[in-house]
Order: sequence, then C-alpha cells, then structure tokens
Amino acid sequence: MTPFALEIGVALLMLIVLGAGLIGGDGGRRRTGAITALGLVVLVAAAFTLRPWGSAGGGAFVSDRLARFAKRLFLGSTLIGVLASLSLPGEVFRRRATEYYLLLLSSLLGMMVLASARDLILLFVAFELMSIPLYALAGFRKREPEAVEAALKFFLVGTVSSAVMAYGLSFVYGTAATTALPGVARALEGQPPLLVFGLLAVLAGFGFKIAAFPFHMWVPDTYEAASTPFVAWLSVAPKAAGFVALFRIFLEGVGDQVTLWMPIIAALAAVTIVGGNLMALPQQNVKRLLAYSGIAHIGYMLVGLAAVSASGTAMVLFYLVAYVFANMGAFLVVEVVARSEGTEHLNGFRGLAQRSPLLAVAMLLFLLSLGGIPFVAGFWAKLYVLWAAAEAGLYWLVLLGAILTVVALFYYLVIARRMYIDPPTRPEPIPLAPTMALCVIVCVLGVVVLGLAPSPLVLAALRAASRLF
Amino acid sequence: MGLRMYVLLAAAVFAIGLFGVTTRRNAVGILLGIELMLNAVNINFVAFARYNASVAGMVFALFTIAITVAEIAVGLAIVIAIFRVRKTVDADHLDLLKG
Amino acid sequence: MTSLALAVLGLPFLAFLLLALAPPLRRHGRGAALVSIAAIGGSLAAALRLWLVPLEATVVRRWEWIPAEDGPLVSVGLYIDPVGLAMLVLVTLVAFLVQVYSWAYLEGETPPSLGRYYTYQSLFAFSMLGLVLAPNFVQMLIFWELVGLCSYLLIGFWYDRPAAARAAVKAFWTTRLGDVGFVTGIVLLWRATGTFDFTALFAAAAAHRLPAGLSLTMFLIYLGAVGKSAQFPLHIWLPDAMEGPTPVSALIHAATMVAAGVFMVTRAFPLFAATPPVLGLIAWVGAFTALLAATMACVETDIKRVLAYSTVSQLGYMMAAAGAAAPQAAFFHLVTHGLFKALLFLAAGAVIHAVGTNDIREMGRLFYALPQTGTVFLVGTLALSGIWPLSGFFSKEAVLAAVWNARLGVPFAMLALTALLTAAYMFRVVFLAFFGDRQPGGHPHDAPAVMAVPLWILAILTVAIGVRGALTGEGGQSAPRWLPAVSLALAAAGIGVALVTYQLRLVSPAALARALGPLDFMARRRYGLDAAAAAVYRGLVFGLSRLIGWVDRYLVDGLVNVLSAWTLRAGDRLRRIQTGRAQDYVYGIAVGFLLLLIASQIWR
Amino acid sequence: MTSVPVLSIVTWAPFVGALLIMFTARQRPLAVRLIAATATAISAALSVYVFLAFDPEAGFQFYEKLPLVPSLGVSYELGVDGLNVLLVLLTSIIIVAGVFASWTVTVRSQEFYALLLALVTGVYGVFVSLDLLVFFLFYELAVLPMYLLIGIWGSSGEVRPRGLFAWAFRATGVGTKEYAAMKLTLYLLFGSAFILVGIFALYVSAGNASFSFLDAEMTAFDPALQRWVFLAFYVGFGILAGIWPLHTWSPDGHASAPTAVSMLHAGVLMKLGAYGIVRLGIELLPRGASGWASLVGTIACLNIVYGALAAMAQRDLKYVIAYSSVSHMGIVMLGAATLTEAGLGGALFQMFAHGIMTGLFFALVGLVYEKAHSREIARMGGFGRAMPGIATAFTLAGLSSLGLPATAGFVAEFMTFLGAWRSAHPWWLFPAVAGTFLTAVYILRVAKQIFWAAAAPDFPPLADARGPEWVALALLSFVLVFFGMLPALALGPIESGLAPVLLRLLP
Repeated sequence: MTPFALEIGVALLMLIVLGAGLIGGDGGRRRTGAITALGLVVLVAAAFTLRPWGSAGGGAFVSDRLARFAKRLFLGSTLIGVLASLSLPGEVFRRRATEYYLLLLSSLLGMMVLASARDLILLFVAFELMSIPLYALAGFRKREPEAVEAALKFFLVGTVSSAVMAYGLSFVYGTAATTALPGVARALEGQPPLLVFGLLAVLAGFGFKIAAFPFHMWVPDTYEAASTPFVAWLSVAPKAAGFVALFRIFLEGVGDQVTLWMPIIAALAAVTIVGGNLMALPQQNVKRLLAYSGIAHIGYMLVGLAAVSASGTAMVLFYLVAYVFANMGAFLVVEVVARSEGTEHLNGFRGLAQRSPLLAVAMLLFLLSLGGIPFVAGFWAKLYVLWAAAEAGLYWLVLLGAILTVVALFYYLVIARRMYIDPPTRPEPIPLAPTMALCVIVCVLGVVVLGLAPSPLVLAALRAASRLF
Repeated sequence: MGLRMYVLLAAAVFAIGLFGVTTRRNAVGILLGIELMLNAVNINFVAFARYNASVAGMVFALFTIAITVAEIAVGLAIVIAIFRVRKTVDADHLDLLKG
Repeated sequence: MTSLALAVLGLPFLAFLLLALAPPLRRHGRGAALVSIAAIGGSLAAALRLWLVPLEATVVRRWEWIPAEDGPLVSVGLYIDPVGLAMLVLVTLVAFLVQVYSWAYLEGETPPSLGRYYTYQSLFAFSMLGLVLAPNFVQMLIFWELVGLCSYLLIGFWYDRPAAARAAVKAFWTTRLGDVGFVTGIVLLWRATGTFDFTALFAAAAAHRLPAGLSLTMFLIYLGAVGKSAQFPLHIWLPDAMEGPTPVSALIHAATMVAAGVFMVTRAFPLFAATPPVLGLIAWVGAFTALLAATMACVETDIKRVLAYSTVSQLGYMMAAAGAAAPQAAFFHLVTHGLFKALLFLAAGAVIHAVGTNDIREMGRLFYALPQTGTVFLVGTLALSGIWPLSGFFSKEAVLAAVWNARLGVPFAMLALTALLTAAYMFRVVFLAFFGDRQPGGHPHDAPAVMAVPLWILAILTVAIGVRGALTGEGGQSAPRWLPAVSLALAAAGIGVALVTYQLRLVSPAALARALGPLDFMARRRYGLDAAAAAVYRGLVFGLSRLIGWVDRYLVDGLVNVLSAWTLRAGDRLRRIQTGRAQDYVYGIAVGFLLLLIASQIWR
Repeated sequence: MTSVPVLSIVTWAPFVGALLIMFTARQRPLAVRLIAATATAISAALSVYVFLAFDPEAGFQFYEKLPLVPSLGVSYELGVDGLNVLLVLLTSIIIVAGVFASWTVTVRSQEFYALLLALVTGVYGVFVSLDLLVFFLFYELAVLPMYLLIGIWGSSGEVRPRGLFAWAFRATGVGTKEYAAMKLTLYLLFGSAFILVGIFALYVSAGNASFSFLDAEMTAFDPALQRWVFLAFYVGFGILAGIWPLHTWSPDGHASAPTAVSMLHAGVLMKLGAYGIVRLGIELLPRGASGWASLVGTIACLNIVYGALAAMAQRDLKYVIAYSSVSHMGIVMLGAATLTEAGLGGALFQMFAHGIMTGLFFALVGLVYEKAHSREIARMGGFGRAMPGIATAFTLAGLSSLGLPATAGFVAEFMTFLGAWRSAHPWWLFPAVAGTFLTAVYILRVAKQIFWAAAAPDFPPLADARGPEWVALALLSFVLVFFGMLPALALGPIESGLAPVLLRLLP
C-alpha cells in the first residue's frame, strides 16, 4: 500500500466534489455536502482498515504510526464537522457549498501531509496548504462585517506568523545545511545558537497555529464570528495538526538535546493555561468563552509536550482525541441553542435542562469533560498529561495546572448553572436537526466511552508516540 | 560580501516588513509589509543555499514565493470583502470583535 | 451481691428505657409514674437489703467498655463499700420519697408532661446510683455528666417559663465549667498513673507509690466538685435552679446530686490526702462558701432560695470537713443533710402548694393552717440549725471538730459564724412564714397523705439518726469538750436573733439591715457574683464570639472572596489586551517570540 | 475473598438506582422515592452485613480487584479494614436517613434523587477503594453533584457586605445559594488538585508502576518526600475536613444545601477528608505525619475553639450547625495529630459519632425550616410544645455534640483527650476541653431559644415530624445512643485498623 493512499483519497474526493459542483448545477451544489460526508465516511473506514506504510521522497514523507493516528483524528473530526455543516441554513451558503467543502477538504489535505512530512519544505508547504483555506473559510459569510473582520485578523496574524516561521526555517536550513528533519535533529547536537533561534521562530509560528498564549489573539474573534460548525472543526483539527508537526520538528530523533525545550515549553504551557483560563472568566458569549477555554486546553496539551517524553507525547495525542469530542460537541450544542434562541449569549442556555433535558445532559457531559471530571474523557486527558509532567519532575506545573482546572470549572459551571439552576425563559424544547443530533450523539459517545474505557486509546497513543524517541 | 551581510540584509528587510505590518493603517499597506517579511525569508534561503552549497534552499525560496502569492491573493480578497461591507480598509476601524 | 447491686442500678434504668421507648405509656402520665415509682421502690428494697448485710470487704466488678490493644482502656462496673452503700440507701430512699410526693405535687400537670417528669426521674435515679457505684473515674464522670443532664432537664421542666429555661441552661453551663477541670484532671491522672481505677489508685496511695506533683491534677479534679457541689465561685447556679419543681429541688439540688461533689472528694480522699495544698484549699473554699451563702440566705425572701443558699452553705460545711482530712465527717453531714434538707424542701413544697407563692413575706401563721407541714418543717429547721438531739447537731459538730482538729482556725471561725447565721435565717423563715401575725391569703390546708407521708418519714429519720447519735456517741471524731456547748450556744444565739427580730419585733429588720449597712447591701446583690458571671458570659465569651464571627465572615472568608474577586478581575483586566485591533495581535506574536527568546536564554 | 462482590454492590447500587430514576421514573415522584429508598437500603443492608461479618484479625476483607489500565497500574480494587468499615456503615445510615428526611422534596425530585444517589456512590467508592487513582475518581464524583444539588434545591441566606473587603463580597455574591454551591465545589476541587499531585508523587517515587494502596504500603518512602507529600495531602484533604483557615466553604455550603445534602456532606464528606489524611497521610507517610503533627494539631485546636466561638456568633440556625461541624472536625484532626492509639481511635470514632450527630442536626434543622420557614434563631421560640419529638432529638444531638456520656460523642472526645495529653504536645488538651464547654454554651443556647422559652409570635401552626421523617430521626438517634453505650462494637474494628498504622508510626 502506497504511503500516500489516504492523501490520494482526499484529493480524489476533492475532484469529485469539484466535479459535482461544476457539472451538477444548483442541485449538484446542494449535494456536495452529502458527497463530501459520504466520501469522508469511506476515507475514515479506509484509515482504520488500510495500512499505508512506508516512506517516499527519500524520507520526506513517512506514513508511520504517528501519522496514521493523526490522520484518523483529522478525518474523523472533519467528518463530524462536515456532518454538522450539512444543517447550515440559508440559500447563501447553499450556493457556495462547493467552495466551502472544497476549502475544507484542501485544508484537510494539508493537515494530512503535514502529519507525514519529515522535510522542512514539505512541512512548510503542507502547513500553508492547511492554513490558507482556513482564512477564506473564516470569512465565508462575507456579507457579515464581523465575519470578514475576523477573517482579516486571522489572515494577518496567520501570515505574519507564517513569515516568522519561514524566517526561522531559513535559519534552521542555514545551520543544519539540510531540509530533512533527521538532519536537523542531528545538527542540534551542541545547540548552535542560530539553529535554536530558528527553531524558536518555528515554535512561535506553531504557537499561532495551536493558539498558545500570547499567539492566541486571533482565536476568540475568529471563533465568535465564523459559522459554528466550521469553528467546531477549526478548534480541533488544525490544532491537532500543529501538535503533530511540533512532535516531528522538536522531538523526533532529537535525543538527549530534547531537554532543551522542556523549560521553554513548560513556561509557554503555564502562561497559556493561566491566560486562557483567566480571560475566559468574564466572557458572556458562549463561543468566545469556549474559545478562551480552548486556549487553556492547548496549555494543558503543552504540559504533556513539556514532559518531552514518549508518554507525554502519547498523552497529548490522547488529549487531542478527548478534546475533539468534547470541544466539537460543546460547539455543536452552542450552535443548536444559538440557532433556536438567536443569541450566543450565556442567557440562551437558561433552563435548558427543563426544555431539552437530553441536550442539557450532553452539554453537561462536554463541559465536564472539558473541565476534567472523572468518568468522562477529559478527566483522563488532563490526568495523563499531568501525570506525564509529574514523571518528568515538573511538579510545579502539575500543581499549577491542577489548580487552574478549578478556575476553569468556574466558567463551565456558570454554563451548567444557566442550564440547570436558572428557570427557562420559554417552555418549548429546542429543535434539533437530525444530522446535528447524530454529531452530538457521536461526541457524547466518544466522551463517555473514552471516559469509561480509556485504556485502548491510551495504548494506541503510546504506540503512536513510541517511535519518536 | 560574506554570508553575514546577506543575513543582516534579510533581517533588516524582515524588520522593515514587520514595522510596516504593525504601523500601517491601510490594510493594503499591511499586506505589503507581509510581502517584505516573506521576501526577507527568501533572501536568507538563497544566501544559505549558496553558503551550504545545496539546492534545497533555492527550492524552498521558490515554494515560499508561490505561497506568498497565494497568501496575498487571499488577503486581497478579504480586504475587498471588507471594503464591500464596511466601506473602509482602515485597520484601526476594524474592532467590532474584542475583549 | 453483684446481682443485687445491679438490681439497684438496673431497675430505674429499665423504667427509664420503658418510658423513653414506649410513648403511649409515657403519655399516659399516671401509668408512667407508677412504673417509675415501682422501679425506684424495688431499687430501694434492694439497696436496703444490701446495706443490712454486713460487708466484709470492698467488692469490685468490672466489664470492658472501651477496648485498647493492651487491655481495656476504660471499664465499667461496680464498687461496693460501706460509704457507697450508705449513699445508695440515701439516694434510693430520697428518690423514692420524692417520686411518691411528686405524684400529688404535680397533679396539675398534663399526662404527657407528667410522664416526661417520671422519665427524667428514673433516668436521674439510674445516673445517681451509677455515680455512687462507679469503680473508676471515667464511670464516675459518665454518670456525673448524666446527673447534670437530668438536673438540666428537670430545672427546665417547665420549659415555657423563660426563667426556668434560663436557669436550666445556666446550671448546665456552670457545672460544665467545673467539669472542664474534672475531665482534664482525670486525663492528667491517667497519664500520671496509667489507670482510672479506684482500687489501683488507692493501693498506690496506700503504698505511697503515687507519682509526685499531683497537686495540679487533684486541683482540677476538685474543680469538678466545685461546679457540682456549688462551691464558690461556681455556686451561682444553685439558687436559680429553684425554678424547677420543688420535689426536684429536694432530690437533686439538696439531697443527692449537689452532694456528688462531696461524695467524689470523700471517695477519692486517699488521692486528695496525697496533696495537702489542695486539701487546704478545699477546706478554705468550703468554709468561705458556707459563710458567704449563709449571709445571702439571710436576705432572701423566696423560701426555696433561702433553702438553696442554705444548701450551698451546708455543702461548704461538708467540703470544709473533707478539706480538714475528715471525709467521714463530711459524709456523715452529707447523709444527715440529705435527709433533713430534702425534708425542708418537700415541706416548703407543701407550703408553696398550699399558698401558691414562694415569697415568705406573703406568708404567715401557716403553722396553724398547716400543722403537719409546720411540724416537720420545724423538725428540719432544728436539725439544720444543729439543735441537740437532732441529726444535724451531730454531723455539724463532727465537721466543726474536724476543722478545729486540723488547726484551721480561720475556717473554723467562719464555720462557727455560719452556724449562727444558719439558725438565724432558718428561724427567720419559720417565724415569718409559720408564725408571726400576717394572715395568709386563701384557705391553705395541709398536703394530702401522699405528700405528707414522705415528709413524716424524713422527719422521723432525722430525729432517729439524731437520737441514735445521742445514744451511741458521735461518729468517732475526738471533739474538744467545749464544742457541743459552743455549737449549741451559737445556734441558740441565731434563733434568738431571729426571734427578737422577726417574731417579737423588738428590733426592726430594717434597723438591723442599716446596722450592717454594706454587708446587707452586698448580700442583697449577691456580692455581685451573679452579675460578674453574667458579665463574663456576655462580655467575654459573647464578645469573643462576636469578634470571631466577624473575623471569620469578613476577614478569613473575606480573603477567600478577595482572591476569587481578584481572579475575576484579573480575567477582566487581561481581557483588555484583546483590543480588537489586528495590529495589536501582531504585536502579540512579536512579543511572544521575544519572550520565547528570553526564556531560552534564562533556562539553558 | 468472597465470590459475591459485596463492596461493589454497596458502592454501585445507588448509582444503578440513579440511572433507573433517570430513565424509568419520569414524572412519578413516588416511584422515584421508592427506587431511592430501595437502592440505599440495599447498600445499607449489605454494609451492615459487612460490619457484622468483619473480622478484626484479618486485615483487608471483602477484597475485589479488577485491572482497569494495566499499563499504568490502575485497577479497580476494593476492600475494607478497620479504618473504613465504620465509615461505610456511617454512609449507609446517613443516606438512608437522608432519603427519608428529604421525602418532601417535590421540585424536580427525579433529578434530585438521581444526583443524590450518584453522589452516594462516590462517597462509598472513596471509602472502599484501595487504588489511589480510583479513590481520586470517586472523590471527584462525590464532590461535583453538590454543585447542582445546592444550586437547584438549596436556599439562599443573607450576608451583608461589610468591612475591608466589602467590594469582594459584592463581586462574588456572598450569601446566595449559587455562590455557596460554586464556592463549595471549587474549594473542594482546589483541594483535590493537591491530592492529585500527592498521589502522583507517591506513584512516581514508589516506582512499582502501581496505584494500589497495598503496594504503596509496602514502600518506605523517602522522608523528605514524605514531608512535602504529607503537606499536600493535608491541605487537599484538610480543605474537605474543614481545617482553619480553609474551612469557609463549609458554613456557606452547608447552610445553603438542601437537607439531605447537608446531612451527607457534613455527616460523611467531611469525614472523607479526615479519612484521607489518616489513610494516605498517616498510614502511608508516617514520617511526614510525625513531622507535621505539631502543625496539624495546633490548627486542629484552633478549629475547635474558633469553630465553637464562630458558631456562637451566628444568627442563622444552619450556620450554627455548620460551624459546629468545623469545631468538631477539629477534634477529629486533633485526635489524628496525636499519633497515639487513644487519639487516633478517638478521631476515627469521632468521625462516626459526629457524622451521625451532625446528620441528625441537619435533618432536624431541615424539618424546623420546612415547618416554620425560618432559620433565624432570634425569631423562633417555644417550638418545643408543638414539636416535642424534634425538640427531644435536637437536644439529644446537642448533648452528643457537647460530649455528654452515653452518647457516641463522649467516647470519641474522651479518647481524643487522652491521646492529646499523651502526645508530644500535651497542651492540646486544654483547647480541646475548652471547646466542649463552648459547645455546651452555644448548643444549649440555641436549643433554649428555639424550643424552649416563650412561644414566638407570627408562626403558622407548627407540627411535629411525621411518617418517613420519623424514620430518619429515630434511626440516627438510636445509633447515636447505641454506640455511645456500647462503643466497643465500633472500637474493636477501629483498633484492628489502627494496629498497622501505629506499627508504621514507630520510629
């Protein structure tokens, strides 16, 4: 099986969608969503059954366990995102559905290549392939001033950080005299200052992508303004891709030099956790709140990264999966409620438990998972990253992270309070589109199953990360 | 002229670009700043390619140029979209979303 | 032997359990009374049976109560010796009589509240007997607290009277304050000797194996007695305790519970004997209490309160005797006092029952209306005043002799003065209430037989013990030869003063009061002791609690709130870096990159 | 080893009940109550069985083990020994009483009972689990439902913002039930952060890749590590046990919570903190414990006196009881800090005694509130005539709390005193004894004001407890007196549980 199998699949799907959009006229455009979803179902199935293995381009492209793990994650989350997008309303959206799905798929392709890239050039190109469609998608609702404004901010910050990253890459290349990552890793022996400088610039660039504090600033604005199903996907998939790339650049094959990164990433993790959680506190817009909480979660993943160990990396992978379900689920519930209540304000959730108890329970589960409460996925996620950090001796970071979960719980509980404690403003239940319900159910299942039986995924993550060190 | 001068030149260009990005009011001006920053990267790559005697840097520079074009295209499109709804491309006025 | 003692102890307990767990029986009232009376009657019979069999040696039985790794930490059991047996008889007898008496005295109560009364009575009987039979300090403490509980419940029996409710709580608090010392002392003693057990402790004391430096320990234990036996300065609760029904005052606050402190000191005397300073303190405090209470009794107008102060005073006597290293004298006085003071209270109860007031100024010529009650009251009064050949004469003389023999001059003088005052204030009551010239309102008549018979039994016993003492010679104390005469003279002088002032009206009480100006002034105000206690309670305890309450709410919790408010505020402040301007976001990236560089320079 | 997983049934029966309630008993309040009563009764019956079948000679019993995450050494491992068998019994008693005491909850009763039962599973789980990580899982499960339980069914009090920090009071909304719920939840989770760090530290330093308590017990941890890990446990569990100055969640939380939740929380959950300190702190880290004993004991003394004085200053009945818990938990902590046989035995017995006593208190306060619709002590008076049963039970609980003999409270306090005087800091005895006196002052004052004295005007006709409520009161009162008279029944298992702890404490 060629290592490119899945990428080829995505490219083919893009062609099919493009064709359907071009040829099928209005009807075809309407069906692009369904086609994309179907195609993704096939691809997800393929990702779990086929074993694309090996490398190409002299090691520039590898399909190892990490890449396969990441690709399953990307495909799965994109599937949920696409399914959720199917219920997006409005003629405006329908007419441009082809573009929407095509952009989504091209970004997906970028991610998948990024996960396999072991060459700086390929990595950079894949990174941009992932990023550029996102700018367009963020401003997809081009008649809305907030959406285009958010797109511009996203774009500006994104390109500047791309530039910083590319600038850093130039030094990496200059010092290591190669663009192949194993070469770079070898060159780190002795820690030449220019190489370190270059890699830090790369870290800053990825900091933007994963939204670490203080590179996070585009996040709340973009999340608030862009359409929610897209945001749900944006909040997980590209971040996962960013982390996988970070593993490749900073950890893979670096050996003992790896401890160089530990204090820096730990510091970055600490400020990200603190900043994200604190800024989430005063938020009244649920999407904005989730945006900041997402930043805090990135901080926790960085804690796992800061452990610079196989288990730490594996725990980040686990965290990403848990986060996919919980965060996407939360955003989707927000979308459902906001569409019914016409507001994304916290007050839209008032009395949800008495209007639509199951939806409220689902949201509660997502929030608990995000808050890191036992018996749902998020608990294990947080526990594992903190545990990895403890193993690495970063007890202060563990304590800080654990204490700030308390701050995080404050704002999650504020939502829970709106849903459960406050009386409803209207009695009737919230309408729920079938595809949306399916997505929410999938997310709930993910959160609960991972919460009750984390072991298989932990093992898979450990296997995926085992080759990095 | 050694490698050092090229790198310094690139750094200067990069800094000028960044300065432009952070200070220009007009969105198009900001795009130009970004263009400068990416070109600084290209200078570096080419210089390093020469210094390292490997072709990879050149290739990288080519890719960077292509990507720059794509980015700027998307950027301009967004700027036009903004101009349509807001009738301004002044970056200072674009603060509907904050906090 | 053991089973008989268990019967003494168990019958009231069974009655209590039955009444507590069978609400219908309890709410029946009279049925509950019968159960309780039957139980205490059986208990009395068993106690008499025990008492009449000569006891060869002290009998001790123990059962493990609190286990520990190496042997029981605490055991419960029985400790039967002559003193204990005498006390058993006294307690069961007075309790029986009082319960019978209450049958008629409380006829106006509703059935449920009568049932409640007898439930408490049974519990009290059980607790007091358990205290008497305690073979170690812990069991004594347990029952010590339980009698305190019964006292609390019975003082507050009429709980909807605010004064009664207040008095109950005050009694509990004040005795509890003493118990703080008691508990502490017991713990200290345990640490020092490794046991709570009387047998072991007495053996050690007899062999002079007690560790040195027990003074503090024994002083703390004595504090328990100070609270329970109403010694200065914790005597303040006893007069207020008169808010309870009169039979309760007779039983608990005259004959038995308040004597528990004295009983404890006599019981643990071998230990106290090892600490002479504490013994001296006991004597001094006892004598001082006796005198102080006697002066206050002189100015009281409430018949029960007079008796209450008299009780405090007599308890001081007993304590003084114990402090003078004469526990037998103390115990002898305890027994005689128990009988005649119960008699006095019950008689006073009959009076109150008849006239409907406690105020002796509103009584008069009752002797003619209530001849039986008057007679027994007079018997009690004579005994209390120490007139030959009533029981009080002998026990009081034994106390005085003991104190004199212990070379405690000043306490002896105080006690002698007390003897005079005792006779005076008691006859003041007799003259004002039973004789004099004022006609009482209404048509008071003697109590029914159910109340009268207990009175007569007590009166006869008071006389009988006295006559027996007169025939056999007093209880072994080698008294100075002049003492009986002096003591009789003092009593006579007291009676004379009362006679002259209140009966013959040769001296007006007002003039007497003026002559004793400051003393009268102070005594009427109870020497400011109640006010001082109230001030300590309100000012110190409550002031402190207010302060702590404020500190907790507004400082300790305030800090928590400040922290959380700061966190919220920090979030709000931090949020302002999110200006909404894209170029500031670019600055964010630049700054972040710089910070990364700096961080990498710091930690490398 | 038994073939029937008794402890699992005890633990999970309430949870199954909660699920049944959620899915089957919609809109049928009676069915909800019956399911709740049955589920808790099953647990209770089995825990009584466990208590009776407990063999003091045998160490851990009713042992169950099921690997969960073998790669990390996490397993579902349950067992009881002398330290926790009594606490399981306590939980059973309190929750059965709690279900009956809240029989009258009508608003959203389905959710109420479901959450309550889920909470109970957490509590049982903490007490019986021998795997440190699973222990922690259950701990969190025992804390979180509190938020909704207090937030939805609680009641708000009134606190006037005053003093230096008035602004912070306004900013946080002190006094409302939402505030109390949030404070309680966050405070306890804050504590759990320390616990988690401590557990990790033990796991990492033991190096045997196992979270099992039994494996940890085999490990002699480095004294320096013991010192700081003990401190982490002390802070973490201590918050739950209400140590000063981290106790302020407890009065607000307990005062705002609905009856059954107050009962369970003050009665059982606070014990859970103390249990954690004894089990993980003292038993696993004897050197750390002896290193910090003077601090622990001193703060415990502060708790006793400070809690009692603060209770005295309260005007709200529920706050009085809540502060009395703070004071009594001081006795528990003091007993533990003595590190002596008598003191630890007293502490463990006090956990049980205070659990029952405070459960009874909160049940009574709930009943009074339900009938009189007031918690303000000064407004009430003379209720004893209309509700003699409640008044009697209140007096009984009060007497137990002030350590009156023949109630369980006495034995516990007395043993603690003995332990205190035997410890390295004998002076601890004095504040402890003074605390019992202060307890007498405030408890009797409150009892006098509410039930005695003149009847207060402007109250509707009041009634005594009825039907199911009697079950709660009678059960708790009985247990309180029964164990007060026969403490050996409880102290036997406690002694056996303490034996290994004391052995490890030997230098």
